[in-house]
Amino acid sequence: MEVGDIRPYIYPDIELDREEGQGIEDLKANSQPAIPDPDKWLDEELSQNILLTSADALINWGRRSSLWTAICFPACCAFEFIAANGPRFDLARFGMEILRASPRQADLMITAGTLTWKMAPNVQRIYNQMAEPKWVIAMGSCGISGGIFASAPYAVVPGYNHIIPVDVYIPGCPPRPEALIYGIQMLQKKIAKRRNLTLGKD
Amino acid sequence: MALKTEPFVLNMGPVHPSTHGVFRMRTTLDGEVVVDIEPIFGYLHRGVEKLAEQRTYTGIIPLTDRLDYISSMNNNLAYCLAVEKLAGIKVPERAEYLRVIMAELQRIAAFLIAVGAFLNDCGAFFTPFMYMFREREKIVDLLEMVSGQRLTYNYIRVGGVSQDIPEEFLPALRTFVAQMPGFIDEYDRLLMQNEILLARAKGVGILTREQAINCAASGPVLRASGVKWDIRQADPYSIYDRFEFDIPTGTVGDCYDRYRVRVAEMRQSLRIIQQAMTQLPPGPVKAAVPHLIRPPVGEAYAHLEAPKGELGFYLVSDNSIAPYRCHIRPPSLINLTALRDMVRGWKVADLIVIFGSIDITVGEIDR
Amino acid sequence: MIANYGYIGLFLIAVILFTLLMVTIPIALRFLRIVPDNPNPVKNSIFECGMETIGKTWVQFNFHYYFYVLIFLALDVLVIFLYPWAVSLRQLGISGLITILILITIIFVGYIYAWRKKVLEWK
Amino acid sequence: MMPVLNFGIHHQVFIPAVPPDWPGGFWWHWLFFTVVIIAFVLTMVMGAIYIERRGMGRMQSRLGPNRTGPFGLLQPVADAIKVLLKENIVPVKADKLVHWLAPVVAFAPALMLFAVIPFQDGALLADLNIGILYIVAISSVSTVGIFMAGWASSNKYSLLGAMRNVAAIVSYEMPLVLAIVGVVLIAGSLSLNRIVIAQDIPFILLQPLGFFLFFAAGCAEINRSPFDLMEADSEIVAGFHTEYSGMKFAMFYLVEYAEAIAIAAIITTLFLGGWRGPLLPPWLWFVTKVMAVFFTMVWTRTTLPRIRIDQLMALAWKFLLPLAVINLIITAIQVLASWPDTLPWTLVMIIVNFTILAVLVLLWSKFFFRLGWGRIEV
Amino acid sequence: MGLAIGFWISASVIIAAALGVVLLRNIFRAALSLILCFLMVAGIYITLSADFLAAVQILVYVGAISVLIILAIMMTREVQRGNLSNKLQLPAFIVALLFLGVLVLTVTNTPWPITDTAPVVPTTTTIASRLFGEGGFILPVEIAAALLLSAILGAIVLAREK
Amino acid sequence: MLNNLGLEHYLVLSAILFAIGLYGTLAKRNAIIILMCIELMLNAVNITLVAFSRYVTPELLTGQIFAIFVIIVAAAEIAMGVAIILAIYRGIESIDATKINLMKW
Amino acid sequence: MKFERYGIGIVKGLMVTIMHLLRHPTVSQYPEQRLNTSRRIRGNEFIWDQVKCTGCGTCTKACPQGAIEIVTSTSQEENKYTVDKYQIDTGYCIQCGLCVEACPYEALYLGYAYECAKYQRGELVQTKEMMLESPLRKASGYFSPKRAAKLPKQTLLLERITEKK
Ligand code: SF4
Ligand code: SF4
Ligand code: SF4
Repeated sequence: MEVGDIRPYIYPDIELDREEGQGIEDLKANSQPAIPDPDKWLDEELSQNILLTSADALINWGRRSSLWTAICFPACCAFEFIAANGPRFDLARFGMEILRASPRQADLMITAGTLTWKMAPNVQRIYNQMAEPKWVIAMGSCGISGGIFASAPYAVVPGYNHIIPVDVYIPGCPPRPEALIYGIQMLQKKIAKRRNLTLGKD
Repeated sequence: MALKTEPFVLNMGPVHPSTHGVFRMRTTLDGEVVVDIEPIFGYLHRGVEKLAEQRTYTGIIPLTDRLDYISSMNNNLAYCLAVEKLAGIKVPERAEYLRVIMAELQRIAAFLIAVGAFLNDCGAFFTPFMYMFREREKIVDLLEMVSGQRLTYNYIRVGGVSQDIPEEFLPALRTFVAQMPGFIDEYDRLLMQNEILLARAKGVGILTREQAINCAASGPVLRASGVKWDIRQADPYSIYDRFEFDIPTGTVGDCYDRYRVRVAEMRQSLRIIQQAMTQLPPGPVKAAVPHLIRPPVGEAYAHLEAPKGELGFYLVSDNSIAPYRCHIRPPSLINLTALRDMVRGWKVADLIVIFGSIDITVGEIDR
Repeated sequence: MIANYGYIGLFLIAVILFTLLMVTIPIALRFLRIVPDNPNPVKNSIFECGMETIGKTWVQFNFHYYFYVLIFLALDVLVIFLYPWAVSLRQLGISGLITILILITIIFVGYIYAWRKKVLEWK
Repeated sequence: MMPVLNFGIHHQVFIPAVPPDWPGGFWWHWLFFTVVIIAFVLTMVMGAIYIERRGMGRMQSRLGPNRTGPFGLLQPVADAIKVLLKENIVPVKADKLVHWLAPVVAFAPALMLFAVIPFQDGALLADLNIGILYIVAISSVSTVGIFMAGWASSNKYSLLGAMRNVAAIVSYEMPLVLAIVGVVLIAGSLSLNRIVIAQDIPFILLQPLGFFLFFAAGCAEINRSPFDLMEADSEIVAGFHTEYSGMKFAMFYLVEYAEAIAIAAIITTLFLGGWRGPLLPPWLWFVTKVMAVFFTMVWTRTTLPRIRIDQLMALAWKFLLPLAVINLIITAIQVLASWPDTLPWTLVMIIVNFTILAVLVLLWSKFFFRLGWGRIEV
Repeated sequence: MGLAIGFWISASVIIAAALGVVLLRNIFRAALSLILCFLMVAGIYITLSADFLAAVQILVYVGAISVLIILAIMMTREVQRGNLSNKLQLPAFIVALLFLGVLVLTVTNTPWPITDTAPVVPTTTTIASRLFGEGGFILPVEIAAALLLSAILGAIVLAREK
Repeated sequence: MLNNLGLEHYLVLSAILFAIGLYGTLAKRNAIIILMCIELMLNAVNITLVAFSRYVTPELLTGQIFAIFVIIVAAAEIAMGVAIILAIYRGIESIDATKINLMKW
Repeated sequence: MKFERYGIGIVKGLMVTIMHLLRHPTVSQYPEQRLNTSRRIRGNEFIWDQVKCTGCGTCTKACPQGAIEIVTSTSQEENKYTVDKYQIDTGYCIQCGLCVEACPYEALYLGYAYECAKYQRGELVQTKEMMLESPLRKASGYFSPKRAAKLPKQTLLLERITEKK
């Protein structure tokens, strides 16, 4: 088809860009302290050693055996994630090969890569749009602390835990696929401890 | 058609399965047809050039690893070439050969990913990608053997390479070089003549010779348009003038040509590795370089043929331990400038394919 | 014969009940707090690659589809005749074949016209 | 047959092809088959998901799920539990009622298709004497469900996916329907059970072209690769169910596989001789054939790239449809010549038909329609 | 009995859905309501033992016509504006009501020549022989096809770019 | 009442359907809704035809064959109708029946 | 008449995939079958030799990240530094190995382990006590050929596919 000059359709969006920029600035101002790790309860649980009901066990089994991953692959760590999905390490063995492009259908966000402030609102938005229950694995030093780029604080978020709560931290730059699988197994252990039937309690 | 449909704006990315990271395209669509796109950068701007000004010359090498993270070795090499030019360091013979071997291995790995991701964008349900990843794992194994990391090698250093290769490296490399052509043939059988792939890629996203030259494209994108331009031969750096290899070129400049050129280059890289392996001399692998390099005041530009095109490092020194300015010429960014002309008037599906065929890495674009 | 349709009708009701049941189980479980339910404005907004949507979401569509549906409509009507014809072709014999050939020809004139006028092409 | 519920009209002398009363009276028959069909579809879908993930894994030189339960057999169960207990999100901007109803409307037709498919001689819910027409009609309803989903989400990706789906279904309905007519011509009946009974040799041999057309068009109708445009991951995120989560998403997932199983079952019934086969019990033959057909779909999905929307339409309109009509006419002539009577003639006709298939496909791709360039050339 | 139940269910759904078509504010929902109405008319056909016709009803109305209507809705961007009435609302209502009254009166007061003969099943072969057989409707069939052809050609000419 | 399903039932149903369609055709402004209402009326006619076929001439099926022709006409009508709507829409960017005024167009 | 583009390509591709179905998969099942990593692996933890370290601080200076925190005090009698605090934030470190290369006394090694995922961000910081070498915490052979020679040979995918299980 003949495409004429249709610039006008796009460029009124300067306003839009300005709005986005404002959103980024706001987020930056609001998220300086890190979100505390959300698993204080885990220690209590572990120390009290409460036996889970069988229904809980079943639910947890289902949830931990089919963790579908949301797409959030900003940078280099993504390739180790793909390698883990790939033919040599094969995350599919744990039923995890399904990548859902839509966060509505995903359970786990593996933050494979550097998070910049420009990207932060999007990642936060995607995290917010994921249906619960949802988990986050911070992969790589960039995900944990900003890693090699942490000393460029004007651009890089010093760790995903400033934006979204993180369940498991996997150090490495990038972590080996085995390390990632180990982290995922830690997450599975954590899920297995979860209590779901909270009727009666809060 | 005559009925005026109102184009609507759709965000592709930053979190989209096939934008190769966090690239965002604000596309204007008319139904399925792409009317216009506006690439939006900066979702991975990590301030590499700025960071480089705060680090020592050695400390920058890890940063270059993370620029185009699927061809780290080439980035390391380009940077080291620039520093060596700046400081006038002579590299030992054996190190040069090792550098060539590593760079070519990395090139194969990068092309494997490029081709795999391209085929994946065409909709081949991960299969070619998986096969190519399998072969990439083998290369990664080799590179891990010498450097200890799987992705960010930090291996090539100013004045040579960081360590000599272990003794089991060469036999493994030999096996690899012997096996690899068989696998490349297998990929060819898998999809090269597939009717659907031909329909999807042939004649799609044509970048003519003139256009390609005008927008300073380089690498396979340029060569697919029929320009025989490869810095390894046009301006031989390191020891590339000692090897014999061809420069595969395309004719039309469409997505299919870019795909074919990449596959053909893998074979050429294997040829280079073969030659380098047999000629590999003994000797030291690193020149005597002071721990903190202080190059004389001046500037230097070194470029090489990275998998994606011409990768250049421009360094300005003020005789301190950190560069005064470090500028990077990323091939992906320059190649990407052709995108808008290539996709307008095509369908959404073609947009993805064309985008995949350019083969970008966002880390390099945004830096 | 009618009994068969009785089966079908009842089956339809059963299937719809089953489906509704499947869709409503999570709602029931939500009261047991097994299924979480924490809506927030961002979660309930629209997903578009992590960005806010630009412009209207119910967009107007291009019109090429219309021609396909048009020809589909004509051919669909052809099917009304084809099936009874196919079942009893053996009884109808040659004359039936000729009738249907004429029919197909007539409809296909439209089809070929569309092909020639390039409305089957999607530019 | 015990007429518990008399439908007020005396039964005509039409003899049903099969004893519809083998599990007992009307209500028992209905109950039995309702339960059997729903259970069958659900288990087959689970099996299909398992086969797809394992098979695809192995074809990609991976393993596929093998941790959850023995050999990973419980993987679909785990998925089901998880998805069932996932939060349900309805976007504020969405049309809520339609958003809720869409999975129901999409799922019901997929299940309804199985009502007329014989699992064994006479073992079917209702032996309609317009069986095939019923299938064709019902399968066109599921478009509505998918379109509802796409529209109600008020998401551009969903809408794009839904429009693609409508376009694809509309285009491929015709080759599909015309390919069936060939079978009907030979069998002389619309009842699926009759058609199976008529298959002394599987119709794939008598109707190779019809089989080819039906397989391609069927794959396109249910959006299996290489025609899986409407949920093309790499293009439009997740297509029409981008905004669906939890159980409602699971319904669409189910529909996708249930329809694949349905198409496989229809192919089995129409072309592969349905439940007929030596040695094994008929229902086992049926299940085996269905799974074999499904495996072929997985196989093609693993290998082939995705086709583009205009190429998809062009393939339907300019390649499959004319061939379907030609096939129809040729079959009609052959039937009028009443050939498939004696064995040697049948053999001759099989060879003739395969030759026709090869010649037609070659000729057509040579002169009229070429799928092989970026833009379709005609 | 079963027939009667079927009839009453279908009839009530038909009327509700038809009312939905005219009353629902959202055009897309009105179209969905129309589809429901079509489906239920197929049910009515089945109670009249016209099984072939029921299948055709679903095939053509639900499969094709409703798709066309939905496409028309999608292409004209009038969804937002809703399903409005014009100024003639009240007169139209009165006319429709009067018409309904007259029809119902006529229908109930006319002695219809009802036969007790059982309906023909299966209908497909009978329809085939009536349509294509000796003394059948061959000519009307061809004319119908020609009508359809002219409709297609006209539609293409109308809708195509000038 | 449940058991005596007669011709009248069908005819009354069809009359109601027709009346609803008629009301919609007269009172609605959106041309697409008007088309939909016309379809409703055609369906009402079809019900009548099939009902007569069932109760008056059950062995000939003439009514059913007529119904088939009505369906064909309906298909042709909707095809043309949508084409006209699109053509009008192209001209005046609206499909409001009250605004369609051909003399000014 | 050339028979390309009549489905031949598709059939070839289909053959490739079906042959893979019969081929042995290349998967190593991680938790049970572990790959031997490279002898020079730069693992995600550090091994620090309390005896050899003189507290010179070269590693800190070499680290491009500044991930190493070292606090020393001079003890008069032995005329050397004692290391009071030596900690590395492994969540911040990028495993570049430059510190190991720089250490003039071979007192710092990268670990051989990579399974270092933690539930808490704070646990990622490795202190002096945690970095000591033990049989469970082996050091990798990065920049130390002596240690490398003792480590197991790397498993190569290259060889596994040829030997076949
Ligand atoms: S942690 Fe390292 S490998 Fe991972 S994204 Fe950051 S820089 Fe890249
Ligand atoms: S490995 Fe690199 S980043 Fe980590 S402490 Fe050593 S020098 Fe610093
Ligand atoms: S460089 Fe070595 S000796 Fe010096 S402080 Fe660091 S670890 Fe200790």
